[in-house]
Amino acid sequence: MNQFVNNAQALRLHIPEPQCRPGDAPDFGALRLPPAGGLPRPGFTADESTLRHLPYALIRVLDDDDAAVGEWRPNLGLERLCEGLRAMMLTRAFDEAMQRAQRKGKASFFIKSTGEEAVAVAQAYALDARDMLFPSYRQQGLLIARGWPIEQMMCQILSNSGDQLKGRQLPTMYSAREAGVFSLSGNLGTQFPQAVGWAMASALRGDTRIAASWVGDGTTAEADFHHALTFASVYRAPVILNVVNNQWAISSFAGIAGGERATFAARAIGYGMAGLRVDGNDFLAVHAATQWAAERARANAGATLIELYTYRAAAHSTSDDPSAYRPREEAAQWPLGDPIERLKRHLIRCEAWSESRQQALQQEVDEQVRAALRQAESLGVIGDTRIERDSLFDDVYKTLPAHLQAQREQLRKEG
Amino acid sequence: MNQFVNNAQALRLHIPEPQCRPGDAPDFGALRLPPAGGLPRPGFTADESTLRHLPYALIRVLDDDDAAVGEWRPNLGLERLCEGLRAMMLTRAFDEAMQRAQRKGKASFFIKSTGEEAVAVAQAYALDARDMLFPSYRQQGLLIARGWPIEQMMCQILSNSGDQLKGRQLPTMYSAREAGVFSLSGNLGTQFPQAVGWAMASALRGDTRIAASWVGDGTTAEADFHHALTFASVYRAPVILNVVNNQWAISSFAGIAGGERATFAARAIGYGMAGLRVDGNDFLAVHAATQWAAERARANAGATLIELYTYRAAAHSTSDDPSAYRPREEAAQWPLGDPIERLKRHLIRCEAWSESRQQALQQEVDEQVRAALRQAESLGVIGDTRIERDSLFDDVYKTLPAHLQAQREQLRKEG
Amino acid sequence: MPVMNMIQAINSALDVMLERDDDVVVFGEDVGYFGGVFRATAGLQQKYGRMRVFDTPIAEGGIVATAIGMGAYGLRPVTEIQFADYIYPAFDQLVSEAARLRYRSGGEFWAPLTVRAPCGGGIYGGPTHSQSPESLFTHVCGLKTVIPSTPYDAKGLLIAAIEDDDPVIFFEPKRLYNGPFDGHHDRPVTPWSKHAASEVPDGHYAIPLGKAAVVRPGSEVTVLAYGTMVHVALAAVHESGVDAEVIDLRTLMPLDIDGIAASVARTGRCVIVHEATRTSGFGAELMAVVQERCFWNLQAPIERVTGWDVPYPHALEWDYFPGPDRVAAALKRAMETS
Amino acid sequence: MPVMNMIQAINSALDVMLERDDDVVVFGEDVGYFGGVFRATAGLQQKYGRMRVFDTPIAEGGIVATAIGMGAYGLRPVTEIQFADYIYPAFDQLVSEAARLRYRSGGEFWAPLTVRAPCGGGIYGGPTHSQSPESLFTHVCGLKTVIPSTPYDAKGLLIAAIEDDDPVIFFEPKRLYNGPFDGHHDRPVTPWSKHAASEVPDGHYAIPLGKAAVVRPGSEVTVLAYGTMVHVALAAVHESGVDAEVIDLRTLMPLDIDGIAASVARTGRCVIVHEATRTSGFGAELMAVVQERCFWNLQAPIERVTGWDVPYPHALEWDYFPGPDRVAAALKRAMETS
Ligand SMILES: Cc1ncc(C[n+]2csc(CCOP(=O)(O)OP(=O)(O)O)c2C)c(N)n1
Ligand SMILES: Cc1ncc(C[n+]2csc(CCOP(=O)(O)OP(=O)(O)O)c2C)c(N)n1
Ligand SMILES: [Mg+2]
Ligand SMILES: [Mg+2]
Repeated sequence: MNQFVNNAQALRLHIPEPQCRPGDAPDFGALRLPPAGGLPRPGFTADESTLRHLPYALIRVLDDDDAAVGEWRPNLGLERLCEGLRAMMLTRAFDEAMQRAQRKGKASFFIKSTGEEAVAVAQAYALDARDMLFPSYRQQGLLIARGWPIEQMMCQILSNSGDQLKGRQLPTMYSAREAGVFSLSGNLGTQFPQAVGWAMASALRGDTRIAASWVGDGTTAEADFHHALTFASVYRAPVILNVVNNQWAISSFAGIAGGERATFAARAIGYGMAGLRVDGNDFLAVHAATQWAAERARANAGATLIELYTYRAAAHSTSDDPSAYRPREEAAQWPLGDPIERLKRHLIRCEAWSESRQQALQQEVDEQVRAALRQAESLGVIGDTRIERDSLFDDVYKTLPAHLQAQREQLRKEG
Repeated sequence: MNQFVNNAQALRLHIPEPQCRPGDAPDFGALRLPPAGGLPRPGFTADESTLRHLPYALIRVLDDDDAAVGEWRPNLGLERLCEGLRAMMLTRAFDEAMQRAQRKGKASFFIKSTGEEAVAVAQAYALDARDMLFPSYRQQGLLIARGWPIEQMMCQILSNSGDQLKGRQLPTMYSAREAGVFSLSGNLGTQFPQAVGWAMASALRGDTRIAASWVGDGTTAEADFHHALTFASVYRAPVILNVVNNQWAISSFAGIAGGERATFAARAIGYGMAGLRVDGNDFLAVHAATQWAAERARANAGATLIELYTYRAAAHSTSDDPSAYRPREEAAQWPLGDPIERLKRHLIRCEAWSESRQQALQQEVDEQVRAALRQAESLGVIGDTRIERDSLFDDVYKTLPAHLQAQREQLRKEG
Repeated sequence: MPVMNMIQAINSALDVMLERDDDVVVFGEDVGYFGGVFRATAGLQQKYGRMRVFDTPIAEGGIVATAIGMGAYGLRPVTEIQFADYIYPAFDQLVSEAARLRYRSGGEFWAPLTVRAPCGGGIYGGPTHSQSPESLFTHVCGLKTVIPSTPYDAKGLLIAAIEDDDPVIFFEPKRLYNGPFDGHHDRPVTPWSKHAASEVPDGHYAIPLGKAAVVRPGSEVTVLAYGTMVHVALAAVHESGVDAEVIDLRTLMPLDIDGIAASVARTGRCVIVHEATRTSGFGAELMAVVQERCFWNLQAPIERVTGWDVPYPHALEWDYFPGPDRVAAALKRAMETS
Repeated sequence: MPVMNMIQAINSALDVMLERDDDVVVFGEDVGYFGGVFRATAGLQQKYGRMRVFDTPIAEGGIVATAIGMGAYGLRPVTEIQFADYIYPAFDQLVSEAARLRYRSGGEFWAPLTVRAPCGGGIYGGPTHSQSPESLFTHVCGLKTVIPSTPYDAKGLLIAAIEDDDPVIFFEPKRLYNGPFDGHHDRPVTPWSKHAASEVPDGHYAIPLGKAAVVRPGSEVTVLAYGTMVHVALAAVHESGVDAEVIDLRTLMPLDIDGIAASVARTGRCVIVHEATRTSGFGAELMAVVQERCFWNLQAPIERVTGWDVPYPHALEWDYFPGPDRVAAALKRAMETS
């Protein structure tokens, strides 16, 4: 019935492999980085069919001379930029301190966001304080930029009696309803479609608040990513869906998630959704892209997928040693630099900042972190958490059912 | 810290709604159908970046005068086209007969493919007989085109003692290893990433066989769709992933699956995969698109997503009555016509066919179906299936474990 | 009092809640314009509009995930999974997210959602339209699991589920939609109108989650059942002439342990019936609870009558189904030994 | 004989099978170049190449689905789910597809895959790195479920699982990777090298699925345990001075019912121990089976010692964990009553 293909060539499976492994010299030569400022900024209600080039472009505002250039340059006062610099530095100081605390055995685990501080801080700045955030574990900068007390975050990490989550969650899995930050999950990606649901509810109600959520490059492969984009597209939900492409997912490079064949922003196209790709280490560009997406959402023009192109400069977590799978020097050679350094240089260029103010600020945030940590540690650390044992049974349900009452009794008796 | 947006407009949720509902006159005026023949056919190894317009185009070969035109015109002999016509007509006759059998209580359930016969038959013809197929429940034409005995399919549908699946599956959930057709699942979409896994295995082995799979427009929303595209893209698996966009998913129109905002073929773009959109009622166009994708896969140039643009002319299944949610006359007015009619007219135009041969063929396939059904019914029908009760316990595991032996004993005893 | 079948009672519960509480939204595959493949949401979109009752993409995981987000916003989502067999794509969102949200956030957020799903077989649905996966959900702390057996209970329990601030999985035995099916598939169908529990008030009422109902008092043996099997058990009891106490559990989690234990303590014998496959089915937990609480009262081994440990087979579904004869055999065994 | 910890034993099983059988492929998140976050696949990609051992996208559902497809082709895939807590996104593919493929296709196709997943707590992993979801899988007919407790068993059972033509879920108690943890978290860690079962042959051997092991013979009470809890139970028995028979189930499905029943028939008492939450945990099925088979032998209620019905809490994990004291209390209760 059917013909048989003769002399067909043998099939081959392609297994993606990063360019450099430990022992190799880092090489970002293949990265094609467009210059800053060249990309036009469409109106935020522009039809999706006119936006399909954006996922292949890269929104950049800070040029090689640290000047802010082009149509995407956000309308941000220098004072606000200085605040942003401070929030990023506080985030980094916080990360350093908590990593040290973990090494000393005071916390079981920690995750740094080093090199990615602009993502969280500039995005928080571009959103309204009442907008709802559904982050992953690497956007602690959102909480810090929103002014959530770092002591509170530290108590969560130390899992102590000051932790309003009662020591239940793995360190870094914050929850801060008051700050408009949803409870983090240890399961990758699950919060992405939840954010869409929240935004759908806000729109159902004729509210004005939008939602934003974050996943990593690796997490885009999860089902939740697809569900989020589908529902956001179908119902035109007022949500910003962010993919933080920091090049790595633990030991897997972005190619294992599909990054070899397309950008992550390009996923938007198939859902008829706006997709932006932005230099994630450029505070101004991140702010600009986020603001554009927020305006689009607020105008009922639909969701935007933003790929934040950055680099995970630190280990995946305190359980990880990246020198086992990538060249040690790769982080330092990331062509898009360090977000704090770049914003600092821009501010200095604008004569709104100086190296000495930078040093003073560094001392200030370090001291703030030290003081907060002292405070937090006084409420307990892992292994000596001072959390009421009975609390184990609370909050499984709104009220304690009979079988859990019985189990609580048993624990009290048997220890 | 953050500004509050003032005077923001109230958000609105968008709930997609089809243009016409029962009582409305069908209206396909908004459909923009490009003329046949105008679309260039790229080389099958063309780089994905040169193919991104294709998901927004529509591959059409048969023009309004039933002539085959343009670069996508496949190299198919007239004899083979006549065979294709026969396979489509046999499929339709089979569907009619089995629907009648169901109405008479001989089967518990049935699903027709009316109007979509070109999808299955032309795609089967464009593939090698050894390629592996992972269909959904609406591609019975694949089995018929591959020459799988319709008696065998009928026994499955009647759930009788001739069913090699031992009456276990819902009607239409065929399995035909010998014909290279994978066991169908009642769960939508699950077979899509399985097909990718099969193709990955074939490539791992340096085999020459490729895989193909089918889902409906509605099913694209399932996680499995995303997993299939992700894995196919990452490993460049030799697979053809087909979306049969027949406009409806039971009572939901394609807009509820995302079809309002983009074509389903456009999903390919975000995965860096080739995406084709084809007139699913044009036998020649379907064949051409499938052949292009098969050549691409065989050349190790990666997977292709094909959207087959068609219309579900019948009810979703024997459990469904579409007049409850769409105008009764919609099917008849589908602007892309009927695949059997169109191929017949083309063959007549080519002087390879005639109305009288058509009538004779109709009688022939009807008689073939009647004879097969008589044969199949002699082996039992639902309610009187003549299947060994003991067989209930076989094939849960390769060998019967002790607890199932005990349960079999109990059934024998207690009835 | 209006007479309703189970579908009408469920529709009425949704209607009442959509009317009373602006936070209630109803969505799922085909539930909008069409009103659901089993017609449970018929007329509701027409009455409350597309913003309250709407169709979704075919993505059970996405349905539950967005419902969780809506719940976090402050709505009270009621979602339909078209068949319980298709709840697995939503399993992660239910187990890892909905069930644990209140706990992990120290009470800051919760997921007040109701997930309706038709379950059970006996309609020639084959392996993928017949399953009873309730036991899986009872193992997941943070979830509640409900299965009604009559129109009256279905409405009252569904209203309670919707009003509950914890996530509730609400299984609807689809074989009971149109009548109190007693397992005799070869006999004419009895409609609900002949059954007392088809008298269903039009307005609002709630049946508390966690309370079982004694549907037939008796002294010789306690039969624990839920959903379709309540009616099968009643038929078996009737036919075997045993003076059994039949308890309809109604809610599996939280379970009415005290009610169960009190009955078994009295009767000294216990037969458990469910349609789901046996191994690690909810019957196992019931057996465990009964023997923990009533060990010294038991005069015979606890029996369980269940579906076999095989996928629900299409043609042989009545050989899979634990019908009245199998229940009667178990009752007999329980009564013989002492 | 080489001395191995459990990770090395698992690595050795994979090595042996990759060497012996070209159809074996190993894949999952971070398992390729890096060798897995627990190092179970360390060195294997380097030895067998990227076509045999490779990284996957972070999509547990996609991993299992492609494994099913590869199995249908004729390969024998061995996949890793990084933590058992992340197996739920693959639940549908496991339950609806892998488990039922052979049945629904009348034996035409099957899914000879092995899904490895580290399970259990005690490493401060919090609610999402500590779960023991084994009970869920034992309810799914068509799947086999295995949990080893020593390096020797881990290797032999993993080889048997890979060679098995049915889908096998292979849970690895991560707290046992480096030593036979007995539940005394405040005492120094014992390494595997001090334990006899760390002597693991280099080559091929298989331990049949479905056979339990008596790890301590005894006459007064039967203790049923698996995974980490085998060592906790042994410690509790040792400390309480009861002459208990401790049975390591090793395979939960198929279950060695005869072995269990023979022991309980002899001892007349039974204590069941698992780390998973209690309600509908596998202890419920064990209780059911024991009371079905040994009702007339039982001299005291069967006890179960389990995790509480709460998510695994981070800071309070040792209050959740059913340690030796709780097991000892149950042993005492079982011995007191008669
Ligand atoms: C469902 C699920 N699967 C696997 C994991 C284990 N895991 C934790 S983080 C991680 C990598 C995530 O990478 P990416 O999404 O790129 O985020 P990044 O860590 O780079 O910010 C993995 C695999 C998990 N937490 N949840
Ligand atoms: C996982 C799952 N969810 C829901 C269903 C119920 N269902 C069966 S067919 C169908 C509609 C599918 O529509 P589409 O994918 O467009 O395919 P078509 O029927 O149009 O060929 C639905 C919702 C199912 N079978 N499986
Ligand atoms: Mg990453
Ligand atoms: Mg369709």
